[in-house]
Amino acid sequence: MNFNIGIADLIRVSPMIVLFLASLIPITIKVLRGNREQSSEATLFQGLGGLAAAAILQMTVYMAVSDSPNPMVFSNALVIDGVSFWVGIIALIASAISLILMHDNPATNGEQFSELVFLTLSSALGMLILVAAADLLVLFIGLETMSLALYLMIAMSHEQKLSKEAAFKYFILGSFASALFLYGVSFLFGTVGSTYIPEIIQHTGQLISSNRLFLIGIVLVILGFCFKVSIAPFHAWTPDVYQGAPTPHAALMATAVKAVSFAAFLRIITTKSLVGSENLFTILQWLAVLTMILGNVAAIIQNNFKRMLAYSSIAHSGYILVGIITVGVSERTSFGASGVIFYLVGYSLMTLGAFAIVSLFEKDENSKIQIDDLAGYAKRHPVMAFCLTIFLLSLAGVPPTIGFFGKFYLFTSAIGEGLIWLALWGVLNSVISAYYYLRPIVVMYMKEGDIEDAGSIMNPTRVAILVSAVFVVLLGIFSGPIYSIVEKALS
Amino acid sequence: MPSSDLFLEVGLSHYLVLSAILFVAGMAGVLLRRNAIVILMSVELMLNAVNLSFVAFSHYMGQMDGQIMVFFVMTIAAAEVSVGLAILVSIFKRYKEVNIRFFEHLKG
Amino acid sequence: MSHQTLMAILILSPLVGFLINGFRYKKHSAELSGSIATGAAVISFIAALLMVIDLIGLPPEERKIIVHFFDWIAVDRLKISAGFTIDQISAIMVLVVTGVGSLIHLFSIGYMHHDKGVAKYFAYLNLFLFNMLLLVLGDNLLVMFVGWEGVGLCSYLLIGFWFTDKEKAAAGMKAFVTNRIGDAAFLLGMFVLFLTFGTLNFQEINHMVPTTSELTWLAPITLATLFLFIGATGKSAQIPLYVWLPDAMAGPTPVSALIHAATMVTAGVYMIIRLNPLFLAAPNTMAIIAGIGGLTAVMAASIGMTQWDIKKVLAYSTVSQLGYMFLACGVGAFGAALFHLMTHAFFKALMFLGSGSVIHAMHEEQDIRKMGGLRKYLPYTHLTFLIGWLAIIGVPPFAGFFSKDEILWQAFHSPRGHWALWAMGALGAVMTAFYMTRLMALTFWGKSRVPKETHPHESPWIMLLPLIVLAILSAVGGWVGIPHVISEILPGQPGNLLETWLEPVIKSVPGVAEGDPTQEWSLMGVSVTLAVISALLAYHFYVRDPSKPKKVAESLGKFYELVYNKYFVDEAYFGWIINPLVSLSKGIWYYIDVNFIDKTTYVVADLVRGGGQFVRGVQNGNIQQYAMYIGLGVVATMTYVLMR
Amino acid sequence: MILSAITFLPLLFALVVLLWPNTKTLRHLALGLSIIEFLASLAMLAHFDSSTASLQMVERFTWIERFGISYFLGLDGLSLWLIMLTTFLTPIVLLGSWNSIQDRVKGFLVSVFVLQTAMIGTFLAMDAIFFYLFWELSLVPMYFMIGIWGGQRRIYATVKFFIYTMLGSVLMLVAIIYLMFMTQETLGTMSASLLDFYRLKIPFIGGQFFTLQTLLFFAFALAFSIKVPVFPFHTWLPDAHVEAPTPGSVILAGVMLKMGTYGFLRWTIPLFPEASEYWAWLFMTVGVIGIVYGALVAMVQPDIKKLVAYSSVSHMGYILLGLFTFNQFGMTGSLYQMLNHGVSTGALFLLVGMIYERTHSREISKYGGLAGVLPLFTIAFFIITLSSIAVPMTNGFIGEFLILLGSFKAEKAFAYVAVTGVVLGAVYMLWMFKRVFFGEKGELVKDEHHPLHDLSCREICVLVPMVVMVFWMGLFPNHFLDFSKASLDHLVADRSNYQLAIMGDKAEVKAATTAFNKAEASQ
Repeated sequence: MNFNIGIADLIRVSPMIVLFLASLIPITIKVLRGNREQSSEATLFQGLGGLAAAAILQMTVYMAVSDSPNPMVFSNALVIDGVSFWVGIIALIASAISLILMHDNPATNGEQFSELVFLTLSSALGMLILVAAADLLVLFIGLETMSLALYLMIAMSHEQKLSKEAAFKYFILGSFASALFLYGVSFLFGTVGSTYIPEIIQHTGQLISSNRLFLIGIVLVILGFCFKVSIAPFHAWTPDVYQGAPTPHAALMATAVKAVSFAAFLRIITTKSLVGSENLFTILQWLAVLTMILGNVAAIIQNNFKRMLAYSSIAHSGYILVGIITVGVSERTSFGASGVIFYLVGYSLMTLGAFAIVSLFEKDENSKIQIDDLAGYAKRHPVMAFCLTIFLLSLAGVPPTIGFFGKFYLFTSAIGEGLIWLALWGVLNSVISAYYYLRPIVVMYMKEGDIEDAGSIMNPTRVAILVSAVFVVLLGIFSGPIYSIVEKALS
Repeated sequence: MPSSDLFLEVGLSHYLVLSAILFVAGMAGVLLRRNAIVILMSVELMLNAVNLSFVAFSHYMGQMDGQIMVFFVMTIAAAEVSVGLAILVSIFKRYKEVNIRFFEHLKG
Repeated sequence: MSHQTLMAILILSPLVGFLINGFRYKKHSAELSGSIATGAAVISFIAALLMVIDLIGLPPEERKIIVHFFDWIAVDRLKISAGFTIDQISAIMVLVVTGVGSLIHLFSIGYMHHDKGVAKYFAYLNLFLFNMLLLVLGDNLLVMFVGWEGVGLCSYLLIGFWFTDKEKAAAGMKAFVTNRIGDAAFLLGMFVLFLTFGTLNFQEINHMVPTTSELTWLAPITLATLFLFIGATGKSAQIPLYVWLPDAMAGPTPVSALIHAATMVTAGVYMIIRLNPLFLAAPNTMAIIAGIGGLTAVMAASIGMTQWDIKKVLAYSTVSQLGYMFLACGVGAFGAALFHLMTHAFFKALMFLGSGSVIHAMHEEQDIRKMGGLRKYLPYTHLTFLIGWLAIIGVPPFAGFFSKDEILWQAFHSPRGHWALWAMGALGAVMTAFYMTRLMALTFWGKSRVPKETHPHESPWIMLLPLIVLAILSAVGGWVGIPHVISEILPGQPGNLLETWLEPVIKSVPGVAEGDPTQEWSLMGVSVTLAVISALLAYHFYVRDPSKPKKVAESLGKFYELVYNKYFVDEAYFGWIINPLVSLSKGIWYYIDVNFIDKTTYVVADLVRGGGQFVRGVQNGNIQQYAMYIGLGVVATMTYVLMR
Repeated sequence: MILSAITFLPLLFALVVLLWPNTKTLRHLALGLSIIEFLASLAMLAHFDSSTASLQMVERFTWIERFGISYFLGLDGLSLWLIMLTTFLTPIVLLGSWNSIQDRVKGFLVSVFVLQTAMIGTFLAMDAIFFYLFWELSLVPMYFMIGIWGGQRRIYATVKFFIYTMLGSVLMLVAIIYLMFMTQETLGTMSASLLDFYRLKIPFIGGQFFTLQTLLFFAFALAFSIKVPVFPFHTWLPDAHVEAPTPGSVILAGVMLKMGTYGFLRWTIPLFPEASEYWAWLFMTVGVIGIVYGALVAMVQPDIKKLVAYSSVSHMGYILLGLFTFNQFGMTGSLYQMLNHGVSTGALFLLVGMIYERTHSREISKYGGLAGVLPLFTIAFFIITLSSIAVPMTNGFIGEFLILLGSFKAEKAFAYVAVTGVVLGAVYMLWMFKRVFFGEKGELVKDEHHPLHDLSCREICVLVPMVVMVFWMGLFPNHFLDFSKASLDHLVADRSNYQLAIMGDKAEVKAATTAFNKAEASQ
């Protein structure tokens, strides 16, 4: 192997480097100031600046590299392609919005905000590595970087009880799943002789039907991802952690973490790899169906808004898994994959919006937002209520929002590959989901109450919510070109 | 291969079986023990089982990659443990308790 | 004036009257409202008269004025125009409708003088006239149907005119709904006809009717005519749909005279006459029509003998007389049916108006047990009523004699007739004579049973004038259709004018033979004699020996009860049809809608909720449990995948 | 341009209303805007060429190229009057709700306008996904209308409405996507255009349920059946109607239910000719059941509004029956009945709303003798009642007559049962009329502290157009049907291989006319 680390490689990973350096800024300043927090606005700007710089660099690098014959970095450790770019951007935007929420949320803004920014940016760094990883080991490193930062972020909340428990649960189960994942990696390594993903995929077609060890390995790896994206029955941590974690973190987990995990998932499942094992293909379908149903039926009876969103995010994982399966059986990878990516874009936007609204309500670190608490919100804050309505309708898949088009692309590709029954399950589940997505709307608009949200008139969270809402609708209506761009990027 | 070889000659499968036993033991620890610290240790055991399997594969394939991976895994495991312990300490400060049955407030 | 204009005036004049009075619905002036309405009716009558005069000027075979206004419906082959025809049949009808109608309008001015809703009343009356004209003049079945439903509607409005009385409103609704049953059948009849002939135009249908008769029951023409006849039973109050007519007496009396005696109720008969070639082609239907007609004539007459309400008696009499007309239609004597329709319009309108005059005089009292001896208080009313009485019981040479005799003769003589039909007719005639005499006796003759506080007074001239005109018509109206046997012995008689007039448009029953004059004379003699005897008997009962009826009734026992209670038909309808239907509806609402369909959806919802509860139970907060799910998931997946 | 304008003007109006600063003049503004929309639709009517069955005033732009989805609006005789109905009813609804909606007026007006866009778009969209977009979008404003301004059990009703309708439509979405892939197979490129869907030959085997065409047919039919609503999917309707505020009921009954029947007419029947023909008995049966069932249940309702709602079930049963006769009479009658129902039931709901505003009760038993107190109201109610029970010279008669004639021609048995609806319709309406308007004054009517006032000028303005339409449509149906004749002729004659051409598009016109001529010749 030729370990030539050139300047070109460094340029290609410049977003990560910048992100890393930026993550150090606030905490360094804090140290230099004698362990005194600078103003939280300044910290926020530093963090956002880092994310923005990373995003700009990401874009630049992608523009420059996308046409080059060799998009690899660090001798096949990382790859710069459509998935890494798009999902990376999603992750950065989601991180940025979460950062804004953290700034406005009483559970996160305070003593240790600089550390929080550091962790958030580190987590984002992990995400960038994760989506760009072309090697299972690198992938694992990215995964752990992201996760470890998250564990700490959750544990750092000013809320003392539930967040600790959530962090602990997340940590134990996450490590447990990591071990499973890694065990799978070791088998793959043992059978293929490498952890380089393209090589593994190259062997998949042949090994999956002949070598049991390989099969065990690939199943463990896939299930490891299933844990990260909360596919039932590996979902059990999700509701507890989302509920216990401070809302901005929950938002980050539900969107960025999920998006990058799915992106990494996509890397494993590519062209026709699943066809070799009919049973794996079948059981994944059942897992998808189970996830959708479980997420939706459980969401119906929730009263805690965040927990409801957590279950809904499980259900959405089920929908996305349909897309992943489609990719696995499809000859046209880009068709299904772009559906998945597009869905991730849409899903992240609307979920961020919904969590942002929840965050807006939290008056202090111990706030628990029940759905019924929203009564009368539409009268007090018609604009915000309307934004939440848009997010929820989008989550339910009502046109012309991005949620509808996301589902449309996802299910279209599934139907195109003959997975009609999965599509049917998907659409039927979205009907069930409509029921609980309507509930907050009902409460806001149709019940009397005098709730007041905690935010000031024009705080950054509100701006983020408004922007997300506008994009949820606009990206829905003009989804065609974006989908085409994504698809072009992936092919 | 005659069955006596199974005992006489130590091969890849022996290591793999051992690693599997370790892994399952770690899993059992996670599933069954009540003490949070023991659970943490069980997770570490699982990771070590993985390491063993990496090393074994590496050895029998005559490749160094696996050995390097183990370094990575160990590093990450160390980081994980530190994070885990940090969380546990903060939890202990709050609850004065490390029995995991105590942490069931989030449910439903 | 062109026929188009005349026709427009003829038809629209009442509509204009309706609109004018409709917009001044709050006004109380009977004179003004009544003048507008009567004026509208009279204008119609004049226009009709002008047109009929033109019609007479045409050669007999071409006597037809067709006016086409606009295309109403044009879908595929269905081309319905708003077209109107005056021919020999509708000419008679339109004169009766507008003529008698005008008189009744006039009468109403006096009768409704004190009513607060007088403008509304006249508006309805005009609206009725408009619809009746559509019915009569329409040149196709659908336009006729417009009028057909329209008169039903006006009947509904007028029966329920005093709507604050629940009973009256209910009577109106009963009338409409019963009519609707007939109308539904009428619709089906139209469908069959349209699918058979591809048109609904009377002329075209009558031209296209095959000359051979249909013998099977489900053949299209038989089916169509049967449906149309069911429609007719609704409108013309025949068994089994007659029940609304007696209740319809809840309306103001002039309304009963106009709608429920002279015009609307005869619409069924008119429709059959209009389509006579069609009905002739369906002998089975004809037999049913004759049978139902005869039966109704007898049954209604029998009920009429027992009633105490002056209007109810007249109502049953109307039902019975309509039965005669259907009997005539059924035996193929369409001309006789039309003849009787016309004379009946005269004398029954007269009697109703007369009864109105009585009721007016008695301050809204309708029970004949509380009358008697009114002759001296109401001389003119008595006189005119007397003429009506003579006409209806068939005393020559009053109008009823000729028409009824014609029907009875045809029932016996026609190839489609039967002696049993004649017997029914004759029996009906006997009973008619009885109950009419009874009515006369109890109301006008004998001793006064009028309560002291009531002071009967003769009605004003505006009410008497119509009575007198109608009395004259009842007396001489029958002379246009004097049977051959009589006209032969009368010198200088032009013969049966009506028959000649109708000849081109009425098809005769195939195989009709020349009647035997001796037979005809003897039958005539029998029926008249019987009627006179019956009338004398009634006179004896109710004037000479007032205690007798009670004894007779008692001796009849249960049978009298049965007849007095109108054979319990209303009760049967309520008990066997309406109440079960309401219960059924409540049942399906409760059991199917609320408890089955909705419950099913609830079950699904509960299932989903149950699933949610289950997941909630599984999500018990224990980390090890969660790790277990992961482990189990891994093991299960692995097993399944490795199994292949 | 004109179709886009018709479709999206209301959306623009919604924005205007939203940004309008003065709350006092809000209603006037909205009324004016809705009248502008109506005038615009009149201009559309004036431009309409009634001599052709082709799509007119077509606007077509690529929207999502990848899937062949386009922004595709087109007008023909089938949709023309439904759009006119929508634009006609909206000002009336706004005027009718002048006093009844006091709370959150702005939101209400915005809902109305958004809903109008959604409804018009549903009738005009000729692209499946575009159509679906409007179809689903229409749920949202109606959901809010019922949920915010509704009665006691409004939340239950509105959620039921939303979920039921959505359940139906998602299966349609799957079917649409499937059809899109079929176009890819047969035409080479993927397309969601309805015109391309028409070109598909979808395999059909009679007697089997699990054949492609049958399944697709039912996927579409279910969506439309729930919307119509067809027995046994009708139970959302009474709840939605009873709880909805008057304007909501009017729009729901007047236009939204028509979206279902229009769907049958535009999508189900021409797209799946064999399956429609094969399963016609089923839909005629449920149509007939709807007629009788709706009437019977309406008869025993204690609540006026619920009665009217069930009467809708009955009337919609007629429309369904007519659609599946596949002959000129039935289909023309159905199309006409859609308009009739919009006018008469819409007016009934308005009237019920007016009396509700006065007494705050809809219980029939508490009324009685209204005719003596509110003569004008009684007259209006009576005229609309006549229209509802299809008395000749009113609009209802034309539709009902044609439908019954058509069904008699197609299958006599159904006509025999359906004709009982003529009687039952009179029974339930008149019985209600009797109990409410006749008899002694009921407890609500004789309350001396709150004397009831007869119709105000505003209410008269609301009702007069409806009454005029009742008679206009009853006396001169050709004024309306002439516009739709060509389209209906085309649909009936050429149903087994239905193609729709775009006016002015030469190649397509030629293809369609040859097909049409062939059908003419064979007939």
